Amino acid sequence: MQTEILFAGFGGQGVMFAGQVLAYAAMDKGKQVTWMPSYGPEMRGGTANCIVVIADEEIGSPLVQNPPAAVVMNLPSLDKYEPLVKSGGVLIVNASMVDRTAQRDDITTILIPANDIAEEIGDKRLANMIAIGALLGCLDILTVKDLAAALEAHMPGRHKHLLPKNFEALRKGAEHAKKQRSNQ
Amino acid sequence: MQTEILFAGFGGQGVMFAGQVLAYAAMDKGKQVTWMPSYGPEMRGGTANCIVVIADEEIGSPLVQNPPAAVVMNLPSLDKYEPLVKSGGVLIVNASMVDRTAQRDDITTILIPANDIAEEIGDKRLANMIAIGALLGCLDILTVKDLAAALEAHMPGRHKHLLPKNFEALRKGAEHAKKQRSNQ
Amino acid sequence: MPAKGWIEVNDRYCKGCELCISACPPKVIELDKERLTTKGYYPAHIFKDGCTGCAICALVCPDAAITVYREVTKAPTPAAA
Amino acid sequence: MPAKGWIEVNDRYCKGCELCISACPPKVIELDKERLTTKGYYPAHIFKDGCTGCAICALVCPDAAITVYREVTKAPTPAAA
Amino acid sequence: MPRELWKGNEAIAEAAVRAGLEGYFGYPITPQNEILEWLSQRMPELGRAFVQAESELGAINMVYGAACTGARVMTSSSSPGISLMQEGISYIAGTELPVVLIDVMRGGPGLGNIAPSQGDYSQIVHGGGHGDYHPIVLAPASIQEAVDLVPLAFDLAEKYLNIAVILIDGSIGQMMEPVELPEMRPVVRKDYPWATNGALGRKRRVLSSIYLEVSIEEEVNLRLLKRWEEIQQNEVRFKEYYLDDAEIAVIGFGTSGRIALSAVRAARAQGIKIGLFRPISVSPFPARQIAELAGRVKSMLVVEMNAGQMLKDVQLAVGNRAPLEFYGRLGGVVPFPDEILGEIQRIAKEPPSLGGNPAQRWLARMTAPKK
Amino acid sequence: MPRELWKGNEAIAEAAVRAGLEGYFGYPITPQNEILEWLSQRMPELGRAFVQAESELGAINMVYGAACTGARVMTSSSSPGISLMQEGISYIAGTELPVVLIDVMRGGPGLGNIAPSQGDYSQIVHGGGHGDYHPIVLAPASIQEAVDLVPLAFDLAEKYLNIAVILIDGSIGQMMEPVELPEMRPVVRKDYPWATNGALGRKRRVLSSIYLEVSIEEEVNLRLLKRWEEIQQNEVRFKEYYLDDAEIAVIGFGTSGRIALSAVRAARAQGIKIGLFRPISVSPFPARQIAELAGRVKSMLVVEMNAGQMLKDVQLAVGNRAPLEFYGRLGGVVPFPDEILGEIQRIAKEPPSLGGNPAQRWLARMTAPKK
Amino acid sequence: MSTVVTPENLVYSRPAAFTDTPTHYCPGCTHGTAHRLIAEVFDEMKIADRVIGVAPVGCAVFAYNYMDTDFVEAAHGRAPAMATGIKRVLPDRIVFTYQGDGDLASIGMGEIVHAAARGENISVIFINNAIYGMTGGQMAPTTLPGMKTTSSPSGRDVELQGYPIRMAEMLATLEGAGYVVRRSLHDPKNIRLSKKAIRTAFETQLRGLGFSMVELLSTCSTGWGVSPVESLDWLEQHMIPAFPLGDYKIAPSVAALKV
Amino acid sequence: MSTVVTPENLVYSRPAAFTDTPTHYCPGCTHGTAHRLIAEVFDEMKIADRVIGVAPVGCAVFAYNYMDTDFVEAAHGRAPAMATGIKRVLPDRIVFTYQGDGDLASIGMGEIVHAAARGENISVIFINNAIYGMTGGQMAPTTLPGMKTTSSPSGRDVELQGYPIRMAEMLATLEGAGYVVRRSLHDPKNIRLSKKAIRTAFETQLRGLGFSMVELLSTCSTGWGVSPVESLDWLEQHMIPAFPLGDYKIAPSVAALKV
Ligand SMILES: Cc1ncc(C[n+]2csc(CCOP(=O)(O)OP(=O)(O)O)c2C)c(N)n1
Ligand SMILES: Cc1ncc(C[n+]2csc(CCOP(=O)(O)OP(=O)(O)O)c2C)c(N)n1
Ligand code: SF4
Ligand code: SF4
Ligand code: SF4
Ligand code: SF4
Ligand code: SF4
Ligand code: SF4
Ligand SMILES: [Mg+2]
Ligand SMILES: [Mg+2]
Repeated sequence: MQTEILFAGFGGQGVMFAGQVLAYAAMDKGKQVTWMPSYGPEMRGGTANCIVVIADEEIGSPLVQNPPAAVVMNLPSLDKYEPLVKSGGVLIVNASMVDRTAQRDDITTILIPANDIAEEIGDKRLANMIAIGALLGCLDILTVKDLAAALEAHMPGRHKHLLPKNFEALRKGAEHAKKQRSNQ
Repeated sequence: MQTEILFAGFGGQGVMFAGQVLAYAAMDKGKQVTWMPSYGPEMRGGTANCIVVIADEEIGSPLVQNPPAAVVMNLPSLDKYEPLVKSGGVLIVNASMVDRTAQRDDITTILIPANDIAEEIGDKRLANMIAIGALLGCLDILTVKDLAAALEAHMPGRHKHLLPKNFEALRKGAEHAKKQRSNQ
Repeated sequence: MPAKGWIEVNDRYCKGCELCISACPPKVIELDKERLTTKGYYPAHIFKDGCTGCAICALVCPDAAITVYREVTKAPTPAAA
Repeated sequence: MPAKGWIEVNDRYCKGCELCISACPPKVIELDKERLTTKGYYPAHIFKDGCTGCAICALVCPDAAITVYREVTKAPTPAAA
Repeated sequence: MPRELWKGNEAIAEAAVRAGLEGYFGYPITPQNEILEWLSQRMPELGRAFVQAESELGAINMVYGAACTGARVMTSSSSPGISLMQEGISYIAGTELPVVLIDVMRGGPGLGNIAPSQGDYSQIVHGGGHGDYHPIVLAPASIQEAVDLVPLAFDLAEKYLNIAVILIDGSIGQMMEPVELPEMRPVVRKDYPWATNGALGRKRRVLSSIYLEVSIEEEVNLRLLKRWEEIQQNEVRFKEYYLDDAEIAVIGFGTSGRIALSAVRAARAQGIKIGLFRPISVSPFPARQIAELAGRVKSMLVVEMNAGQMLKDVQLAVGNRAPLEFYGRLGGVVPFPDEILGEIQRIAKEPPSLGGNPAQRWLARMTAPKK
Repeated sequence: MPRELWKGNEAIAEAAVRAGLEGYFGYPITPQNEILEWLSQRMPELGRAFVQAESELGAINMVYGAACTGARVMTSSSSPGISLMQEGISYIAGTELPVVLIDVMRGGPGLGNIAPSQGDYSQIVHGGGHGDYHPIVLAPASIQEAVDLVPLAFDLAEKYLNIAVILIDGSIGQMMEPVELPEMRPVVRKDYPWATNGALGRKRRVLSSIYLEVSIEEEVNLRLLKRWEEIQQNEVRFKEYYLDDAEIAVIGFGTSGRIALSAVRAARAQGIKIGLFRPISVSPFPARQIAELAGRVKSMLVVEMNAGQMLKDVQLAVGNRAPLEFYGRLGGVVPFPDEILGEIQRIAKEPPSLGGNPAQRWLARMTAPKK
Repeated sequence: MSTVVTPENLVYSRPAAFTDTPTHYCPGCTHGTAHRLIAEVFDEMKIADRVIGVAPVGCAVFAYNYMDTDFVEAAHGRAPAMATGIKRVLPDRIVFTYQGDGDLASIGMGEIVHAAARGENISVIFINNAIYGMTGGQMAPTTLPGMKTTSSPSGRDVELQGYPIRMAEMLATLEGAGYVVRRSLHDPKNIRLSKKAIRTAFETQLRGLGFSMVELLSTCSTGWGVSPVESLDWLEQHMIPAFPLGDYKIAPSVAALKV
Repeated sequence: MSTVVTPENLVYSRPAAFTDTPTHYCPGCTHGTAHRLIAEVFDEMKIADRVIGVAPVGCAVFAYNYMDTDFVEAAHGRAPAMATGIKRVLPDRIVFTYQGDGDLASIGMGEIVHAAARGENISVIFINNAIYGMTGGQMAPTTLPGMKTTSSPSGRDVELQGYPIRMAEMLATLEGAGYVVRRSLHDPKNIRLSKKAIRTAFETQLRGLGFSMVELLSTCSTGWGVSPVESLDWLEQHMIPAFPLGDYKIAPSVAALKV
């Protein structure tokens, strides 16, 4: 069993960290995992992305052309990656930063106003956690609990006080996704 | 037909120039020729040598292990090159700088006091020309006349006044060699 | 009486760095938080009267995003000596 | 009275460069044209009296070929103050 | 040691620290900066030597000097920086010193880009510097493998007085994987009989790569070649996947090897009898093993992130034992498993025949006008 | 022009002048100093550019800059200096510029010595710099041939926007032979559509080797490879001697080729049916011709002044069409014809069989205890 | 107010020698300011047509996208050598290099010193931002003592990592240098002085008066970890004391120029 | 007179730290003098046992044959980098480089400047003979204006080939440099001063006071085409005016040393 998840957005939206948290959670559950970033001399205004591969056996390619799951946090990323999601896959879209709906009908799309929910929780940097929560609500690889445990285990000590809000963000994201799916 | 001649001596004894003059003469006679120097960061006190190959057709190796002719201007060169001369070959030894006779009996050896004869002529730098003269006295490749013509054609203008003494040196060397050979 | 001036900020170039804002002597520039440029920046704009057309903003702008205008005032006829 | 000195030149090292000759204050060194070193140089040697053992020759010799000796003279008893 | 998620570059740097690295000298260049940055923190805090050199020339010559003392030393760089090190590498080889070098390859030629590539294979394996010498070159395909090979690289370098290179590309340097790092080994300054570390009573020593007397230089060269023969006998490393009953063998090293693995699995799932041979030591090259393999399979496919640099070594090993095909991506493009799968399917459908030039056929396919 | 006795290095320098050389940038290194020295006189007196650079890095990058303007430019060096130029060479290749480089090889690795050698074959032919690129490499065996190849090198470099290298060794650089130099060609600054020589009214131009977008970098790479294919088709050069009825073929380039010629003649004199194939362009390599030749002869002997660097290219070309033997001398040792004759006699007596590793057999012979 | 916006009233607009490509620099990065000043000088001197620029490897690697002149891209540090090659075969063109502190003062030390020593008739614009911007903020040869960078995480320790190099002072010791000054880009007055210096450098070249270099103190808010506006203050407070502004070498022939 | 030859009367003999190998230098070449002085200083300081020398590529390539200490042979110009590597892993050894003007001031410019800037605790003996001795007398970065060499056959033309570089002056601008002086080897007085400077350089290193360099003006009778004795005069008359002798940088801590 192998799943690949792509995260993409502006630098500063926390997509790299989101991917890493997912990778930690997978590792802690005894899975094989790779986290592969885009890297480059991209200055402000550039987009960033990473791909996480989670598997039961030794992972071959850390990159895939058509991931079955993608989280896109802004419009350029939606434009670029929507066409690439594998048929039957999942696409999480940060509706707060995107003014159009998705175009594919062969994949499950969740539009979630991640920034707005994050502001509600009281920390706008949490949009990435909300998006991951939504992702987990649609994928059977890991649970929100696994993610929360990974956050707890790997977040540097000085940030530990932020954990409760992170948990809340994950939960809200997952709930939102479930609700939206059941409406579809 | 191909002949190889080795010239060896101290830096400053004019062995490189001697080889070059021979090469010029060969070229002017329409022969194929190569002149190959030893080269290196040799400081004062080092030895220098060059090998001239004269042939009728395109020359392969510009180096040979056992030249049929050698001109050695000092003792270290005699020690080093005497054993290498091809059986039946010719060895010209500058007797002014060497206090022993040659050891091989399968080659023709000419002992010629080149420095002394040069001083007689009045220019001690001419030892090399005397040695070449001796060489030509023993080899049938080129004549003293050919050499003289080459000197005349290729010596830089400002040195032209030295020509007569050079001619004399060549001649004396050749005579000496002939005499010595007829005595052998 | 200060010269009357005006600036135009080109969204294509402006990156919202605020150098012009901090350098403008009469402090008539601010970031326009209502708009995002295509690169995702809040661009600078002039938001109140008082621009003298001194061009200091343009001088400090690293992105050559600013065009400056100043009303051509006739030089006052020199007082009789 | 000048100190009495002497030098020895080691043929193994001397290259006949003449730097010692030109530096020696009393000019007591010359090249020995009678001999050639194994490397083919005429070595320097002391050829007349007058060496003071000042060691200037050794100081300038690039090949550390020179050994210098100077007679140890008792320091004259200082004149009573 | 528990597994932790590590970035490739940082894991390699920490593995070197734990292997007893005594001195690191390097110059920033993407995509290997994290090695230098990690060590800029770790080495001084452990009281070991770290210098950000003025350039790659400085770095390789600092490593050269430090290696002369018998210390365990390393430098790292990426393609253009490696080119600048070629003179120094040749000197180190000529002086017979143990040095570890990490090359995190990027797209070229020239300034190129910083994307993953395998375009340095030839300059690393076949001697980008002057003269005859052979570095030991280990090409891991995962971060764990890289971490395991780092101490080995030091050990081999010191055993054979040879340069040992860890050859990876930007993707291995930049990605993260769970890794178990080795325990910290103590630093032991070995008392080599050749090290120039101050005479302190013993006879003085000299280390140099100059041999003006050509016969002696030839002897040195022959000694290096004999040693290289020994290395070729003892130090070949590789990994095989699904080759037992394979009719097609894919050969790829490092990242292209692991991407090929995905393609091989997908092909197996489609019933194609295929396996993967992944050289770990690309120098010494597993020529004998590949030759044997060639005798067992119907065809072979070499996959690289360059224009077929390792392909030549495979061709030399295979001769005409099996037909060969090639697939490469260039200039920083990383192939997807699907592309390789496509090649596999093509080969499975129309088995290639012996002969011809696989790189030429590939180039024709790559540059054929798109339909 | 009448024949004159010329020293190789000086003849090459003068040939470049007559070929319209507009700028030379170099740094002293034995055994190629006479090239720089000759041009230090000639270029200024003709009002052309000459700079003794601060280093080989400076030199190759000066040449790089000057080439950008469309001027006919050249540098020269010897092995360690060539290693230092590898980054620049890769940049020039990536920027697709015409540059001529003379490499007068000496013994290595490392500081080595200044004696003649062919130890740079791999670094020159197979890319000592990073990334995929191929220089055109011409290896003359005599001074006349060198002089004739110099203008050709410029023409090819400019035709294909490629680096062209004249690869010789110290002996060709230092020896004298009668030479007929070409007439002086006028300097013509071509108006290339890519040259950055100041816009002067036209649209500005940029020359660079950076392509951050990997797909574009891949296109550049593919373009270079296509062009290389064209060069391989059009620009192979070689010379054959006594091959018509030969049963043994000797292959050697440059000085080892001409030494082999003497051995071949001596062997013919002994009735051995033998000939010589001498690649003149070692890159593009005359692989097809050698493959054909392999089909005609009973065995082949490769001779080099290195440990078998060209041998690999021969092996690739020959496959198992003919048994191969190798003879090399290393580190500045120049083989005598007699040694090669000995090898020929050995082969003539006991014809080798297919397979095995010729370099390994050679090494065993070289290091066998002397009886 | 926009009645003022008429062609006659135009006081400042983007220089003609600037292309219309937005730069890739971070917001507030004074690399942009330096570029603009160079373009303005080209406009004033009407020389863009004859200029060949040499871009460095560093954040300014794409400088060639922004100035409307011929351009080449050098290897890291080798811009002065490349410029030498160009100038020697095209002596009547205007050749300049644009280099960062890593490029010019670290890996390219040999090339810049020798270009200056040769009195190579080129102009060098040297952007000293005390850091390696492009590669992610490592220590530069000009990094200040105690300054934290990604390769001096505890602050530059002068005992282990040495002292900042003052290039203008160093190159001023060379006879071949005609014009060597240091300016700063942190405020309007200094920006004006910088421009004047850039102009003088190109005038020096135009008249064949030898090597010219303008060292410009420049910000790197990303590398320094402060906001663009703060970076100006940081420059003034920390960099200027370590790198005093001033004229380090003005050959008499250059001093005689009226700019 | 040879009665004077007794052990008690011995005033000067070959230093112990000198091997008994005759040098390969040309007659009168003051490379030999410099070697001898270094060996004498090792004897005086009793440090030969702890010294690791770094030989250059240049006429002094075989320096390691003559001084009785551990030695390594660097690539052309890279001796300071190699010395840095050694010193960093063996900080309690005495590490020095011995370099010619081509080696140090041309190809090795980057390495020497950065070793000085880092305040690398090594000593550098820099032999300035205004020429490339080893490769046959080409122009060096220190070749005098108008001076003929094999690569400036009409004399160094400063317009095309630039001006000599004064390394001591240049390196003195660097904070990391503890001791930088220029001396000459052309007469007894200056040879004595040279030795004292060499001693001070090694004392500087021994006490960890930073980078030290002694530039020594040296003859090359072969390259200059004059006799050994004439070369001393040539040095005095031509080189000293271009390369003034003196102390260019003496850090206060070094000034406090009593040598
Ligand atoms: C040979 C080589 N070494 C290293 C690099 C990586 N590199 C690119 S830019 C740079 C330094 C940039 O710093 P600086 O010159 O100060 O320019 P800035 O980005 O600060 O403007 C380095 C080390 C390279 N491209 N090539
Ligand atoms: C990379 C490289 N480039 C060039 C050379 C050739 N080379 C050897 S010594 C030397 C210069 C010697 O001059 P200098 O350093 O002044 O020493 P000197 O012989 O005058 O004492 C050169 C250019 C080399 N060995 N390696
Ligand atoms: S022109 Fe002067 S006053 Fe007007 S906005 Fe710009 S800085 Fe302010
Ligand atoms: S200085 Fe320029 S880029 Fe910065 S905010 Fe003002 S207009 Fe925008
Ligand atoms: S100075 Fe030394 S080498 Fe020179 S002549 Fe005198 S003793 Fe001999
Ligand atoms: S010791 Fe003094 S006096 Fe005696 S030979 Fe030497 S220099 Fe002359
Ligand atoms: S990293 Fe620094 S120097 Fe580079 S663009 Fe950003 S602010 Fe400017
Ligand atoms: S060439 Fe010059 S520097 Fe070299 S040994 Fe001879 S005199 Fe000394
Ligand atoms: Mg910088
Ligand atoms: Mg010198």
